Amino acid sequence: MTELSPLARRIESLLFLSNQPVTELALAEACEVELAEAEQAIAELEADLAPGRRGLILRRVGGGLALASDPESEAAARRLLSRPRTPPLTQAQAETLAIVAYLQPVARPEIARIRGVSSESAVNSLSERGLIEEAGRSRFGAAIYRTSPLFEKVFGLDGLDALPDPSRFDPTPEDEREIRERLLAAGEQRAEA
Amino acid sequence: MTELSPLARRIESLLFLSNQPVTELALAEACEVELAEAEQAIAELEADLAPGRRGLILRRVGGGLALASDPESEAAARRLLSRPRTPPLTQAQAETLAIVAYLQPVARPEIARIRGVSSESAVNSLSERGLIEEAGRSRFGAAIYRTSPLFEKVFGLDGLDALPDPSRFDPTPEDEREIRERLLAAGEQRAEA
Amino acid sequence: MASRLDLDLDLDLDVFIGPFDLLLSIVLREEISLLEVELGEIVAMYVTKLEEEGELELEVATEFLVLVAALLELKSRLMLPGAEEDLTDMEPAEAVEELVSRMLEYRRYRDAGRALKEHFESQRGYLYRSAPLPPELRRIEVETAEQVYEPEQLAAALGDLLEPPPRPDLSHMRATVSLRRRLSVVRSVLMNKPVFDFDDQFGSEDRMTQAVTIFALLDLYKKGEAVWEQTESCGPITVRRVQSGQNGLAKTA
Repeated sequence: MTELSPLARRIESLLFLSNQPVTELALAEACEVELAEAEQAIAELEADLAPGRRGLILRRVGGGLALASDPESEAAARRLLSRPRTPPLTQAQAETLAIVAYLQPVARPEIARIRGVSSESAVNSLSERGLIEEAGRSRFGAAIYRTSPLFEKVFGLDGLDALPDPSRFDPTPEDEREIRERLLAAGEQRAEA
Repeated sequence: MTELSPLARRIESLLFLSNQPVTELALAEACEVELAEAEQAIAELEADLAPGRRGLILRRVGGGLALASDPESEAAARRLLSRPRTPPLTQAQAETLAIVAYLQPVARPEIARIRGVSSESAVNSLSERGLIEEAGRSRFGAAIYRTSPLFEKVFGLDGLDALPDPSRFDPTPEDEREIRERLLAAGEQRAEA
Repeated sequence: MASRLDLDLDLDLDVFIGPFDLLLSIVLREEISLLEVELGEIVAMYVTKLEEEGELELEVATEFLVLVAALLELKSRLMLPGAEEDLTDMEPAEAVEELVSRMLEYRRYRDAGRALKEHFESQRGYLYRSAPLPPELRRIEVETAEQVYEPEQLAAALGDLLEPPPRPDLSHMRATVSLRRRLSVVRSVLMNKPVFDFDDQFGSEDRMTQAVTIFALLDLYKKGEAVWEQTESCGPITVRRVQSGQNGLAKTA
């Protein structure tokens, strides 16, 4: 059985105690060591806490480091802690969250404009789940939203840069042509019929 | 580097997620294994998480198992996480603290009698903030309190003799015993009112 | 990605009877002015249709709503005074472009939403700890602690406690008068005076006591211990003891 270096041990302790992801710099400062030294210990810990080795996994989320439990323990954990599984996102919530994530900061009316429907209930439930938060008001008094640190944590994202490239979702020229054609052609065909 | 057995990993996950000590039986049930099997995995984990090996330690406390951070990390944890709060004392806390400061050592029921109301929450928060501490038990099993060294520091007192003289609130100078009696008499009237 | 705009909705509007997508293309070709179309009615019909079919395929519904929203926006622009110039000249092709770009924009976020949803599923198994800090870390350290509180506060708090609380003000409360006690008072008066005048005996008591005394007399009458009479309204009341075994009759005004 291996032993961790004293610095890696200390860092593991700090991550265990912290409820939020901690940056490497903050870890170095708390341990009163140089950043490079901390990074080395973090690398040691990261190898030791790689997926499939222990009950804990070292993850880089929300711009910092955090300990998480192995997903394989999820069912047992829910039995022990009688924690219900967080409900999946509804399609409306997912669309709204995508708009906020990619366009942030974004005002509520803009979300409604893009989705074509008032998105109040989706915005409210995302707010309640702590995934988005108000980031002020627009000139016209509309609430402006951005994603929260919790969003990055529960989506396992190491910062917003880790979101998938939005161009991935660009409609293809075929999609575009199809929509355009359908908009006009459908009616014309019927008119002829 | 060693790997933990799947069951030991699962148990490590569960202890990580739980805020309370967990019994071996509860762990076995959550993992859906026999108690003996769980005990074996716990022994494996206990050896792996023995003091001085990692940042976490497996401890047996309060009839169960719990993960704790290595005490050696306390100073670093304090630098990273602890934002000690010194909010203004509430009236209940100030009264309770005054009773303990002037009459110490003083039993919890006596504090309640003097204040005319149950003082549990004030005692607990002063205790949690480290301003008062238990100094044993009375003959009847009640906790006896005194002020802590931290109390003297945050009140800038050079010893308990430096407490301001309360006699100016009272026309006749009295000794401590008489003050105690007067306090109790006033407290009983408060409790009746 | 297959586009699914098969909106089979038959409309029955004032200005138009037929399928929705036909209306859409007619509007786009400006054969019917949007101003004449009740969009609210279309939405209501669409919802009714979904209910009848018992299926609410959100994906289709959302696309429909995006379309209606775009139509609404076009319509509201038409209704705005002054904005007309922009739109009266708008070629059908331009209106189509407007709709197409709106639908494409929506589609982008719909797909991004789907990706996020999948990603969310893949991350749900990772659980994080959320526990309060151990007590020793929640406290100030003695070595680094500085004065933050005034000792005077403690002396003042103790002084407050030395002060007995003011007697509660009971002036708003009526003294209670006990029926039982009045009964024994009347009985003891009757022991000494078999006949007495009520006012002579109780006239100096307060109204509440007098009222309860009357109740006591009623009780004594019921028990056959006393009778009382009042010969004129508001006149004197004479109370008389009844000898045991003797049934008295009360004469009341």
